[in-house]
Amino acid sequence: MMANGFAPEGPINSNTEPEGPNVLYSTDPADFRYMTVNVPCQSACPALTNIPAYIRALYESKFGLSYEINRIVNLFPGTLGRICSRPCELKCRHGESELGNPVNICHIKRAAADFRPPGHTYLSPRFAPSGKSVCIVGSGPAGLAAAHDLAILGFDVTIYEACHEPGGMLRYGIPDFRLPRDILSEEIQNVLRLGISLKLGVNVGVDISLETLMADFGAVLVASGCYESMKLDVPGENLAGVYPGLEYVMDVAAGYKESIGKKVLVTGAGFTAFDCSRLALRLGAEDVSICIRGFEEDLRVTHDEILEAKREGIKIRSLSLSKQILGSGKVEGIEFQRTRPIERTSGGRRRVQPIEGSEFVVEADTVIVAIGQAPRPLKGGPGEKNDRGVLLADRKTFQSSTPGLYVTGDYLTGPTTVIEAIASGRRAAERIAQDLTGRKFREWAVRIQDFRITDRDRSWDVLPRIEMPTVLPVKDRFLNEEVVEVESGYSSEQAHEESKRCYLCYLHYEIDVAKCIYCRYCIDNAPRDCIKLVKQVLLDETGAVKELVETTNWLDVNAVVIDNSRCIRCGECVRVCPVDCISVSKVELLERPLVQESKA
Amino acid sequence: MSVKRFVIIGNGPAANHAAKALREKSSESRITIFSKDPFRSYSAHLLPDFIAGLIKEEDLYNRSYAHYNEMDMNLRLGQRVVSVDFSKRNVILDHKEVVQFDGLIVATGGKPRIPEQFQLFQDIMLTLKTPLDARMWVEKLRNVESVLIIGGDLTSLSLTKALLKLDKRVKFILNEDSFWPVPLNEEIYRAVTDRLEQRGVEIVHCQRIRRITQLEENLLEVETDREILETGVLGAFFGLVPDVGFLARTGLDIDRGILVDEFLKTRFANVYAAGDCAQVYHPALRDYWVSIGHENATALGRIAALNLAGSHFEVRVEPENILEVGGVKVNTSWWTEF
Amino acid sequence: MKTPARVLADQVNQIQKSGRFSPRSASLPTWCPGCGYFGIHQGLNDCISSLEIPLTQIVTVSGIGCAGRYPFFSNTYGLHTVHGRALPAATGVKLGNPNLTVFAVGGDGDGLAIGGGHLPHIARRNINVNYLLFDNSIYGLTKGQPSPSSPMGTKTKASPYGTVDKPLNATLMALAYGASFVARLFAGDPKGITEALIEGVRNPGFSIFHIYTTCVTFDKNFKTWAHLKEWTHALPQDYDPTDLGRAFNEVLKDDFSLGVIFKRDA
Amino acid sequence: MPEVDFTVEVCGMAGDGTIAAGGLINEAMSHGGFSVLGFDSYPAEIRGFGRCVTNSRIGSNEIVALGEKTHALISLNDEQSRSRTPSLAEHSLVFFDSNPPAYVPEDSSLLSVLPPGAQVFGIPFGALAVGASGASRGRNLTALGGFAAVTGVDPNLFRKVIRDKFKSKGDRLVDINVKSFDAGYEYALEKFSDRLKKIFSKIETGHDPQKVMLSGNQAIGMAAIDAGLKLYFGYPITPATPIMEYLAKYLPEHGGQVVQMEDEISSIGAVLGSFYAGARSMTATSGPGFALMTELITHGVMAEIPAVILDAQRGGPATGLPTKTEQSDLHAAVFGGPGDSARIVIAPTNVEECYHFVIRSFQLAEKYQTPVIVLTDFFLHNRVENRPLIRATEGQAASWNVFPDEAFKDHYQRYADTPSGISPRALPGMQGFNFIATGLEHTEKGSPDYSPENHTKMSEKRHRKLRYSLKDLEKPAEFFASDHLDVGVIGWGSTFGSVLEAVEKSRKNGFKVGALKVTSIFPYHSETIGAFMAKSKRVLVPELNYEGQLANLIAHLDSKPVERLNFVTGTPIPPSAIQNRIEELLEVEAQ
Repeated sequence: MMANGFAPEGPINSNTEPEGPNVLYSTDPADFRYMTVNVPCQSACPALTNIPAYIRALYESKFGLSYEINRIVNLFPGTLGRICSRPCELKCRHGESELGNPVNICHIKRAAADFRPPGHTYLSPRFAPSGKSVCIVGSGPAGLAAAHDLAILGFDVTIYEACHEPGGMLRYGIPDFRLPRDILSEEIQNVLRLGISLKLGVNVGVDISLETLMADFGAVLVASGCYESMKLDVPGENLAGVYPGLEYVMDVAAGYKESIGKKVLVTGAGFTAFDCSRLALRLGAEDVSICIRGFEEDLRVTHDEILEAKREGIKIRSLSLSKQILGSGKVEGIEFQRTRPIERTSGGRRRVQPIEGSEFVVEADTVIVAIGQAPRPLKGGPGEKNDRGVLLADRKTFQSSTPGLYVTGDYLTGPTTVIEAIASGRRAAERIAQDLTGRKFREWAVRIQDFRITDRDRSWDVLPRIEMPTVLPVKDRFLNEEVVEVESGYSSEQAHEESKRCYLCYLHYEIDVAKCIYCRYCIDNAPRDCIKLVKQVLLDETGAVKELVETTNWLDVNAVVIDNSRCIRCGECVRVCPVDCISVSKVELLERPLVQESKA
Repeated sequence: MSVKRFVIIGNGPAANHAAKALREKSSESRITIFSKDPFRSYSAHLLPDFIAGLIKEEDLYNRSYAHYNEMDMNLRLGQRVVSVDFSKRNVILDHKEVVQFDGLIVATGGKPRIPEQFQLFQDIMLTLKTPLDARMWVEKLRNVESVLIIGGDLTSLSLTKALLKLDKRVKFILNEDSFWPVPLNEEIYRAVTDRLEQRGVEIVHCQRIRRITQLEENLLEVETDREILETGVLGAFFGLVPDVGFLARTGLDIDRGILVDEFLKTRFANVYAAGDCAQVYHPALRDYWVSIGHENATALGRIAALNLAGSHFEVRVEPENILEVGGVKVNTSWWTEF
Repeated sequence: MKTPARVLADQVNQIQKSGRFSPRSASLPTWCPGCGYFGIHQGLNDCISSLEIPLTQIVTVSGIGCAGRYPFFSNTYGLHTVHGRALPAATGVKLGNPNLTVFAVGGDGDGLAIGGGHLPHIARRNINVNYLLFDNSIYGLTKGQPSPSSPMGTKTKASPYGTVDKPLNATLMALAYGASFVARLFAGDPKGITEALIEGVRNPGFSIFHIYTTCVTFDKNFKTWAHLKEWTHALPQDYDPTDLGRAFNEVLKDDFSLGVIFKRDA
Repeated sequence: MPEVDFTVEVCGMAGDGTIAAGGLINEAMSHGGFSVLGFDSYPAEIRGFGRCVTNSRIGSNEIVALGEKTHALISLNDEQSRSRTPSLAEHSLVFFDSNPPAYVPEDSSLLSVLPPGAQVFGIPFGALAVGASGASRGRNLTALGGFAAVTGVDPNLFRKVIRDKFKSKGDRLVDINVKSFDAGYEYALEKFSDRLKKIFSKIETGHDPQKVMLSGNQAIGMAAIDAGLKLYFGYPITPATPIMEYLAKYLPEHGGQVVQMEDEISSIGAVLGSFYAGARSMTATSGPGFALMTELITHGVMAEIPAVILDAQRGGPATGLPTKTEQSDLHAAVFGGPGDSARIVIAPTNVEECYHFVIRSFQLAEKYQTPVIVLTDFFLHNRVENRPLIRATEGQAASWNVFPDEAFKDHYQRYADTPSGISPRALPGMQGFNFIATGLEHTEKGSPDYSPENHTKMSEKRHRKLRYSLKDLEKPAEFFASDHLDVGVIGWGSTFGSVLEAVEKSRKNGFKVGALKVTSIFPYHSETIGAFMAKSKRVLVPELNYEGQLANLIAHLDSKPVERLNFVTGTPIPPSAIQNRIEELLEVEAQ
């Protein structure tokens, strides 16, 4: 079982420090709440990647460790370091108001992958074989993530994949100029090496029935993603020259499409629309526009993506709602209607309303409809389905109405991001393992450890964010000989510089109010209003700090308290405290293995 | 009643007329005007005259500091607003000052547009929007003889007039952004090129520009899909875009400009936008329009202010007033000025 | 989290309820952030709170200097006199109304230099005044000149080649002057200050509290927080504070042992 | 060549490095060849709770008074700097930290109170300093960098003075401070490339090697050393402490010694003792300390022991305004203390005179055997000027001791009544001239004697001696002399610079105005002053006190009433205030 070179048992935590008496694991809801508020990047990550830890590892030039800390939860650091939607960066404390710009968390991840030494130091512990088997339908991010976890939890895993290569949307839905295939293949291989068997070219429901699988395996997990392109539902959608977005990208990826018209209109506001547009340019289109109902601000892609697309010459036509696709036989253009924004939905999505009598026409010879995807219906088989024939399941337990049949990933939730799919896959795996064995294998806990002051230098706080270098001038991206990855990656020096910017929010600073003499030396030396004169500390229902009630009235000052949600972990307060009443601890949210209780 | 605090962002014609109207309507209120530029309100249409040496820089400015003191307005020049918090009702300045408001008028006007594909070269291209830009042109023109203009908009045409007066050699690369905001069509293209050529301007025909390289301080090399050109200075004239980047993700509706209703009101109570940064839907155009020009701006500024002060004036603009250059006929009317 | 938020919230609540800070005035002390005087302030406040002396029955008397500001930060009766003259004024207050608890405070400049002549006499008379001598070995308010307790060689702008005078040892002086209660303390140990004060206030005669403290602004070399923390330590376990001879010996051999050095048997 | 008359202020909280920054501006501009007059004010409070302001007026022509309008304000603390905006000139340049550690409400922002024409230069002082040196402490230097770039000061001037200032603290500190400066310089040069003012770069100035940049404090210290001072006794007090600090550093090199005493009482006592023994010594203090000394000063009057006391006046009474300037100790200096105890009081009007008057004070004290009080003030001490300073030779500073003739040996009368009132004074160690100095009224021999005749006689003798000293005291100097004046302005001390500028401007406006500078306060030249008053239709005495202390002293010299202009603002009198008053008086006269 250990033949493939994995360490038999490794520490699950990401620390280089040994476990010792000063280490504590907590499952107190207040501590989880603390992590959510105070380590905002980690809690913004659907997979809960321990971001400060991997950035710190990279700072220490431990590229391999940095990579593995990522890999524990997000499995494909080299891939996600390129194409992740980066919800963490939106929450990075360095991006708060006066502090500058977020740390380039994503690209540091890529640097860890780029510069790690060959070989693997596998950090997750493996569990003894359970003798049970699971079948997974689909080898996309959710399926692979579930397979990975089930394998290390001791299950025999078999994946059925309809395509000829594994990876699902990663391989077929993302163009190679954003994600080189060799990197993807290597990272998929690292998952499969756990002893997972992969059956390619098998279309479940067509080549083999779900019932058969249900009979052969202890459990079946459907993770077949969203491959059904959504339709505009307007006249003319069947004209020649009108393509569904996802199919277009997949066809190009598979090498079926080699040319396109000159004037291309793409409708849609997500990554697929952008991928289609940029692919169109690479296939020879001269004039490409992305048409959206709302504004640029509502686009569901990263800022970099918009910038690069515009650099390549793509235009964005806002406030334009497609009414019909025009043409006789072949597409000739789209008739749009102007829209007007109305109140946002409660979920924050912009809503628009067409304006009466505002129709206008834009000419085109190609139209790509990239407005989203949906799961494909399953033909026959067990389990409750919706009216389209899509298998239904509980979003929390992943269970369908048929015992032993589970659903995860985008198939369950509708289109999301890669990182969400991975998280979903892992959670489903945990659930299946629990259902099959009746035991819990791992639990999330807050690991608390006394810590020394860090070596962060104050001057690091004002380092500018290093943006991802891209291939410029733009024309160099269109050299025909080979695919050019547009983002060229950090140098190791750049990555190291950028890693200095992380505040290391996993450090917790605290004043012992019983020892404090209220001299305010810490406040005097604080870099911002992170230490407060406090009248009262209000708690939320979990018992975590909800609010520090500040006061300027000296008579009301009951305590001097460090607001960890404002703290940038510069360490100045610890250095100056006259009575040594400030302590530092390292707090990390991570999964730890649960040892099975022996019945003595 | 407590004193109202009005904040106006911008110091162009719309902003200044808004301020004036606000003061007329409420003598007690506190009016603060923020301008990111360090200079006073100026007449943009005179910039080419200044470059041509016909007027002095001082003549560009159309309001004295004393004026603001008399009107009891707090004019804050060179202070950039970087964000607005509409829930807390304050504006946040670049230097991290936070200023509360009861009413807000955004009148930031436009800024020169540089299409993304040219942004790499923007440091070596000159634009013309402010007196500072004009000073740079004056400085540059002392040492160069030839000027290449890419794009071509109304400003570039009046600049060309000034350049010809200064005996400079002028080349034009016209593209579809020429005559912004008018879409280019064959007819206009021909009329314009004929006229330009008559005046001794050389028209360069090409599809796209591949590369721009600075060879020496006053020598640039421009590679098009057809040829390689040399020029002393390069002007980029792709029209203006509303200067509203700082309002991104504040909750305002921003497309090209700030979307407002026919009363110039934004989504938020007591927040208005006026002038070149506002975008209003016009039924006859089947499109939103962004106002341009001094006349429009002053009128819009005034309407926004009066509405903020409690009135209910609707913006009524005839299509031909918006696009004065909309048809060939109108087009030649301004063209004859050249 | 070292301290769960619940514990922190409780602690803060308890502080609020305890009235621990009632001896504070409403004015935020003007001492530099980080000043040792905050530790002394904390110690004295805790003493007043725990002895439950009515605040109106307390007079705090001072001279000039950073410590001279003390009465302004104390919610007691206060008397801010001129430079060096705190002890005579305190004598007057105590003799005028023997029911009052009198605290005199002053720095090493005020108490050992300009007012140094007063110390022997108040000790000799054994007036029931509690004198807190804030000894940071520097003139803070005049921005950093050497004080009578600066060690030889102290370099300041006023002594660029180092001082050549021997420093005064206030504890030893107090013993020599016959003070009936002598304690040596450290501003970084507010608890120790409180304990000694409680004992000293109960002493029916003159009590002197010689408190080592810092000037974070003007002393970067000698009585810094780091040094004082390293140097100071408790008196030997078998120490007997009623033995004057032993007290002299202890003070002569060790400059940094802290606690009640001497108290005269009743 | 265009003329420059440019005033720059640096304002911050104590601890921001405000004073250091102002000092560097003065030094740099002085090296650039400009005439500089600078003035700092800082709080008496402990670090961290008060406003510090330095004001530097920089000119291509000689500067005699502080500037009234500020052309550039460098704000190291915006909340404090708000108070500086009323004095901003039109189009003033304002430098401020554009990236403070926290958000700032409008009510405490500097920019919200600037006049509309102010030109703002936002520079992230702190962040640049942190970037350059890892600490935000260098933000004052970053600010200077920005100032230099925008106003066109050669950065090498600043780099030089920064190196000079920090070189004693080691290369590392020099390096990080120059780096902080450069960070600000380069940032501003790039960021404000289109708004650079080149105010100073257009001016060609030659550095006059005789010009030295001196504060009043330094001039006094230098004078004391050049006078061969043996002992300095002192006690820290604002604003006189820097004299002690200066001498503590430099006096030992010249064989002298500084002794920091336990108080002013002991200080003046020691001064008297060492003069008694024949060594030149002095003390410097300010109002409160001076008051403590008065008893011993009168002891010096009575015992006829020389002493040099420098009284750096600050706002009073009592502790008063420790860091504010005032001219309100004149009465105390002349009359303070028990008994008829008049003594010599002289008052310099600028830094150069500080030097010369201190040297002269030793000679007067020695010759007339009485304490000599040099009356200066906070403004004079803390201001810096760069002027040619010709140091006194040994001969010029020589002792004026009047020793007894050998003929009197063995029957020496220490307090012999002579026509001048000067009794030759012996020194301990001189054989055959033993005497006892006492503060009790005494006979010519020195024996206590309280008889009415003796007290009358000796009182008269001591005052005769003082009258006689007038011949060695500088006469009032008339400026723009003329036989007839519409307004004659009499000024003294640090105020005289403002008087001179005001009179000059008034004359440019076509008015017939003159100025009289009085430096000998007591005894004073009543004839010269009286004549000036007589020929002036109106007499104006501007003073920084409430009571009009000089006016009170001289008002009786002419029959017409003396007009007074009194300020107790704690700040120097603006020339325009004097000019306005002059022109008001002229209007009244014209009606």
